[in-house]
Amino acid sequence: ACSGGEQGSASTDDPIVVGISLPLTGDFSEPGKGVQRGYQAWAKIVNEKGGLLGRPVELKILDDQSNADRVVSDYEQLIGQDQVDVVVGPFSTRLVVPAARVAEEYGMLFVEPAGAAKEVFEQGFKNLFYAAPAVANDHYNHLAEYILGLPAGQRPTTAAYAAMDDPFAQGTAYGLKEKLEAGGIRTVVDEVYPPNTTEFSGIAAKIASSKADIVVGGSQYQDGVNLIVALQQLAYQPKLAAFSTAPTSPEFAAAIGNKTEGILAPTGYTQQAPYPSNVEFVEKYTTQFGTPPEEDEANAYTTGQVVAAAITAVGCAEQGDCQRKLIEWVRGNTVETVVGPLSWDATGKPKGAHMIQQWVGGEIQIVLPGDAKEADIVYPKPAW
Amino acid sequence: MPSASDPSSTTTIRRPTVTVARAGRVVLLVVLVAAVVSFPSLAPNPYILSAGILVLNYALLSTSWNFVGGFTGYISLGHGALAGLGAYGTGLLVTRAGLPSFLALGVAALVVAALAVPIGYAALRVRGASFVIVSIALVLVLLLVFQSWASFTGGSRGLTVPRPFPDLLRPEHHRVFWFLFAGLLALALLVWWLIDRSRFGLGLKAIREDEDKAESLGIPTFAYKLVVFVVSAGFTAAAGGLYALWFGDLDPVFQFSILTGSYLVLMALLGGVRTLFGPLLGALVVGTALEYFKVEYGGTPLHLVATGLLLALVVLFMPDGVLPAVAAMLDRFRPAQQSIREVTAAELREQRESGVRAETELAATRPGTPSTRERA
Amino acid sequence: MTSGALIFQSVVLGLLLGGLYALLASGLTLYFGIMRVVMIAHSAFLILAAYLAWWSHTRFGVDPLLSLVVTVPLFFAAGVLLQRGLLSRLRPATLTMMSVLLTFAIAVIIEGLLGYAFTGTQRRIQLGYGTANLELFGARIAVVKLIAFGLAAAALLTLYLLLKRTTFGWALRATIQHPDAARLVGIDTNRVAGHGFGIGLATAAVGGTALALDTTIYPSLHWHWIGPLMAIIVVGGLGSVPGAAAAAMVLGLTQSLLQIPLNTTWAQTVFYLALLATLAFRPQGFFGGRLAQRF
Amino acid sequence: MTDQALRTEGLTKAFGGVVALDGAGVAFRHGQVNALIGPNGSGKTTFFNCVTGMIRADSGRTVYRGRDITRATPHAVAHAGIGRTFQLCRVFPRMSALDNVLAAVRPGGVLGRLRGARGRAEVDRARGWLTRLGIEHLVDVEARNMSWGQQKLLELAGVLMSDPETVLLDEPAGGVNPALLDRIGGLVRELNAEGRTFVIVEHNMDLVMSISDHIVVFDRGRPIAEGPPSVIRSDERVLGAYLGV
Amino acid sequence: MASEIELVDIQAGYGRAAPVLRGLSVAVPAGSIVCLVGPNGAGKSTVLKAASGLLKPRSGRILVGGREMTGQGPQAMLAAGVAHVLQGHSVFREMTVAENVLLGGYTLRDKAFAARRAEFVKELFPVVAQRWGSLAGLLSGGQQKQVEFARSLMVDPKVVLLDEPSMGLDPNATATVFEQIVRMRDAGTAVLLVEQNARRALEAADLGCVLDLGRVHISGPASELLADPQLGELYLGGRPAEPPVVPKR
Ligand SMILES: Nc1ncnc2c1ncn2[C@@H]1O[C@H](COP(=O)(O)OP(=O)(O)OP(=O)(O)O)[C@@H](O)[C@H]1O
Ligand SMILES: Nc1ncnc2c1ncn2[C@@H]1O[C@H](COP(=O)(O)OP(=O)(O)OP(=O)(O)O)[C@@H](O)[C@H]1O
Ligand SMILES: [Mg+2]
Ligand SMILES: [Mg+2]
Repeated sequence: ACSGGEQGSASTDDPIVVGISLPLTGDFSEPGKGVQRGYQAWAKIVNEKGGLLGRPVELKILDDQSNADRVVSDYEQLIGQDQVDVVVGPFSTRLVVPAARVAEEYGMLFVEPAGAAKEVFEQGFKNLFYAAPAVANDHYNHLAEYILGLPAGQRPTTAAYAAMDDPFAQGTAYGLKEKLEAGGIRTVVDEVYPPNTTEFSGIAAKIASSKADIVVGGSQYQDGVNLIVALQQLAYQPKLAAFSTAPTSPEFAAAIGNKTEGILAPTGYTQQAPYPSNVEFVEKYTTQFGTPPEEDEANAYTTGQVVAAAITAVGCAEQGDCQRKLIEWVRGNTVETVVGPLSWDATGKPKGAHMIQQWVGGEIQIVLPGDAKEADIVYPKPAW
Repeated sequence: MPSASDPSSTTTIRRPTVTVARAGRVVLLVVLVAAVVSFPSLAPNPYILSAGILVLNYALLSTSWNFVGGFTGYISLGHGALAGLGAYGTGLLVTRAGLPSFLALGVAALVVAALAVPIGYAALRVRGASFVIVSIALVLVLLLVFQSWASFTGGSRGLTVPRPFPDLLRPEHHRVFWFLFAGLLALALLVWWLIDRSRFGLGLKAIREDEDKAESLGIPTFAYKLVVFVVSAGFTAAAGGLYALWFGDLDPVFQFSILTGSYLVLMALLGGVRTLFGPLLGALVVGTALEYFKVEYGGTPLHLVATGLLLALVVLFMPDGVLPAVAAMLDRFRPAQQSIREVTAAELREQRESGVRAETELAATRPGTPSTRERA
Repeated sequence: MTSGALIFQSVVLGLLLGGLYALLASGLTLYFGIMRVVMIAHSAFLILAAYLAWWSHTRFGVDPLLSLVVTVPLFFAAGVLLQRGLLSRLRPATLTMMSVLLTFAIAVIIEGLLGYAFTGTQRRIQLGYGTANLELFGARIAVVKLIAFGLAAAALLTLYLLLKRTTFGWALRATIQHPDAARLVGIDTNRVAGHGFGIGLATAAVGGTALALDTTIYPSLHWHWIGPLMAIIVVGGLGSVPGAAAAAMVLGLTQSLLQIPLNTTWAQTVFYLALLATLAFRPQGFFGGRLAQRF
Repeated sequence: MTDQALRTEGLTKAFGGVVALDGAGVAFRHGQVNALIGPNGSGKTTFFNCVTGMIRADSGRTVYRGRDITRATPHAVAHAGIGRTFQLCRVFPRMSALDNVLAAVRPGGVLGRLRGARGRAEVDRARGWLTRLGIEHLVDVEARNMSWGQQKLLELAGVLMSDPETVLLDEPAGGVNPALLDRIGGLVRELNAEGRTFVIVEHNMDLVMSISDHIVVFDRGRPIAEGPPSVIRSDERVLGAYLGV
Repeated sequence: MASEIELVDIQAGYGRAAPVLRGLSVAVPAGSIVCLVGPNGAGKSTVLKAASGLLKPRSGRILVGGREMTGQGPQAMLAAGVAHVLQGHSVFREMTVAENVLLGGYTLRDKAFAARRAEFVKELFPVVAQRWGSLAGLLSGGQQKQVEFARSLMVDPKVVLLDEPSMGLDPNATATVFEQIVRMRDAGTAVLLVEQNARRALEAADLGCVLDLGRVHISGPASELLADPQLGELYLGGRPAEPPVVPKR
């Protein structure tokens, strides 16, 4: 078999082929498509500026059908058969780990947009870097700080948690739970539900009857919506309600009948972020796709930015020894991205934190941390 | 001493086509073995080799499935779960009990085989549709358990199985596993073949046709079913375990999936459940087709539609599988089968009587002769 | 610290849920009890109906209940076609087994086509009265759930009367039990079997609409329904419509109550435990379903 | 004692309200051709089903050659030496006639089960049975493609192949051509001469009267008369209950 | 006398296999019983299946009451007045005896007539009345046959095709069945009867046909066939002389 190292430095007009496997169909297809758009936007913007090292960037995207077997054989194909120059990560923690292993065994750099659960960084990967500000468990850090900082009279005393059984979603809720419990806020409901749950009235009944002061959902999109509707059907009114992912989606308000008032959510990205590359990204993305980018798109774009920075700095992009240099560079440097400057620890974990947004007056706005806020946090939350 | 209960009076007619067919089969076998042995060196890159391993894995699984499905006619959509148990068993034994990889694989296969006794004991009590439903339920319930019992199985965080050969480069690793899978497949085929030609096998087929009748003929149907289910579970679990060692990452959602189970059925059915190499052929076709659909319709869920159509076509037009369909096609060129007698009752009578006369001349009383009705 | 209110609330929710289960399981029972077909695709059709309700609502603003006027006849016709065009081609001897695979294929095809047409995005009908609720002795009942329950009850009753009180019901049962004899007494077996299947599918149309009122839907959602529904029809005694309905209510209620001490995942295992118990103690089902067995 | 092949005591079986067997106590002697006759629904088939373990009696005992087989499973009963045919004729539909007969071969022990199913000796024996029952031309025909009578004969061939010591036949004559029936009658006598015991349920009185040594008459789930053909032929109760005079 | 049903030069068979019927012709005049006898597998049931439209003949013609009915299905045949009782067991096992019997009158528009017929068959076969509400599949073999025959009596056909109606019946029921066959004949119905209880059947029949190898071997008046010693030995069983054990009612 021919191996990649032999080809030497490619000629200047040879494109740099970036191999990606994405869940374009199956359970993760919705975010998968978002990630795809982010990558596409990145390739387009890079190529408009003359490519990398003077070579155009070409994406080779395979569909892994949201299936771990497939994701592995996809990367196997990309690296072994298609001889792509670099690979970047797929979507969902479940797919990131097996994919990263293939990349590692072929010695490839592996920057990924979606493996946010802390377990990803416990596997001992030396080539993996998560291109976002923080891992799931740290998403609510600012909120925890805020709650625990409230004066004793206002501070909530009980909390209810409901999390999807998914490393990412659960990670967000449990990150907050850990900190609040340490701060003395009692957990009265702690529910974990399987990813395919659609019937939430039972969980909602438990939460409502516990009369918890705050409710925290470790959710993806659909389950978050269902849980909120089920809670509203039971006329439950908490003082604070935080859900991951769902509230930041553009369809969210309509989905729950516009009863959004006061709902909180963490986010790693906002279109309003002042970083220079973000202004360019939002503008060009919007012209390309007609709508502004969301978090998934931004994460993919960030991934592209990290890889581009490494290739430009090291001056090569092919399989073989070059990959080792790329990995070393990423480990030792900070990259300016649409989500701000990113750097990583030895396990590939980013060293940042998420912002907290809240629905205020029918619009979602950043309320935490104080230096980035667009509006003041409303607490206790008005009735929904 | 000739007696009435020993009616072997006719001579067996041996057909010349039998030997031709046998020779053909030997040639086929040699070609097959040669192809399997040379594939790793022919594969242009590790990806092709890994794709080949996936097909072998499918072939192994659907051959294992065919122990139950082919012989007894019990259609299990739950074999994916047995493979998942084998995989998790192997993984857990390596990570939690610290057993060496292949010892863990063997132990896991045995444990699953042992577990198959109570599972089979419950599931095999019901026939037909209920069994299918139970087999589906097996997958779903194991999925729930392996997902919820996170402290032991890792839950939705998955389980990472350490490599048995940490020093091998990935292409080498694939090559080793290719031969391991091929070896296990050969073993499964051998056992299937042995059962197929045995009295045990004939008993199983009788169960497939009419269970109560088989029972009344003295076939301990429940024990037979259970034994073959356990054998099937053992092979399936071994396949799952081998896969775990090769693949490395286990996730309950993918290990306990009805879709996997149904792929196995599709493969076996396509190739022909009553034939030794049916599932193997089916795995080759379906494995390739799945890959092709993915390339052709990647990015849209139409690959699902294509898979569904393939299954529907097989069920509708080739319910016995490709191999039997081909055999039937060849049969078309032979004279049509006669179920109606060629001789009238009168001629038959004559034949019989002349036969008797001839035999009496040889002074050999043969059964079939009307005996005088006298009582001791 | 389980409060009485929570238990009462759970009972109410469980009964409402059980009603929906009962309707969905009754269709499955119909196929099996009368035609010996294990219809894996039933829940896929359910999701299809839910999608149609959602689509007509978002596209034309039609209330989901109104979409029944179209989906019920449509599904009936689809059922007739399915039976006449596909299932009737299977050999009687292997009908049960092969129908599992054939309908499995249909389920996968529907899932693929739904994904193609509407993408994998989760959808939910946004109704003005989506979060409206009534109070009953301290328990809260969502209006949509009440409507769904009403639909289920009405459909079940119609089905029961149709099967027990009309000659059509007789002809349907005769057809599957001995097709040749049925033809010899003058039954148009093709037509009857087709209509039977059509009715089963029509229940999926009603069920799907009821479902769409109060949950999110996505193309692969049908897998989620298969397990509980299959368990229900076995527990209820394969082939018995009242049995399935009873089992559905009991299991729905149990599931809802079990969610109080356990979490959702473990509460779901009630279906499989009930299935196991059925196999162990009464393979013919707990609520009827007596198949003639003679040697 | 050994003289008695099959004996039942107080065998009772009720299906809902229908009492199919009502304390039936019957004894069949070893080495005889016995007949069991009675009107439709008098419990003859149910008797067979209980004896062979296919259904469980509500109460009563079954003893075969001194062994209690009341709770034995059907295959255990078969192993004890009782073979049976079914009134509703059961064959393996998608197996050839030859395989149908071969499936009845008693495998000896675990190793015997792993032996090849198509041994030369077995195949010859199987063909022999098919020949004797006049269906040798059907060896390779699948059973589902046979006429009613052919299936009936095939089933008989299968049971005889399994070489039972006692044979229970449920309406062997039903649908069988009378000319062939004469031969079957002869066959039964021959096999009986070798020491095999028969219990035959049959409505064909010509056959019953001509081949049996002992006749038991059932009515409403219990024997009402028994004896040799000559006695039964003129028994008042039999004439009333069964022969309809 | 015109034939009520006539099969002319029929070739028929199953699947792709060689034909079972090889150019067979039978005619049944109105008001007479034609009895088909022959060895197992001769093709007797196949003749009836062809006549009732269950099996489409490969060639040949079928006339009912002089009308061309070749290639028609069972529904059309029934409408033309042809009823068929299958060999073996064909009750609807998971339906009650009542439902079974009443389904026999499925095509009847006149509900009052159906009710009268139902009363009539209940009287004829006591077991039908006794077990009216129980599932037919749970009856004994002979009882099921009685239900089947009762079912066929629900309509008043022009032609009945009976495939071994006495199989498995006790002497009482056999007598009832034969009585009814004769009564139907006397009422002008054409009866095509297949029986292995050949002597008994031929005694009742007007004409007899011996079938072998899918052809009519010999046909003629039933009494002549009965008297032929060679035929007797080959097809009817060997003991014509023994007096019947079962006294006729
Ligand atoms: N599984 C069953 N469920 C309910 N009733 C049954 C069952 N089996 C038999 N019976 C009833 O028991 C009685 C005896 O039936 P059985 O079959 O033993 O009669 P039989 O003597 O064999 O009659 P035949 O001569 O008609 O074959 C019948 O009334 C029958 O309806
Ligand atoms: N479904 C079938 N498929 C193929 N061949 C069949 C089928 N049914 C019957 N045959 C064959 O056709 C021939 C005639 O069968 P048929 O049933 O007409 O015989 P029959 O005269 O009624 O015999 P019997 O007295 O045993 O009922 C037989 O040789 C049989 O093997
Ligand atoms: Mg009987
Ligand atoms: Mg016949």
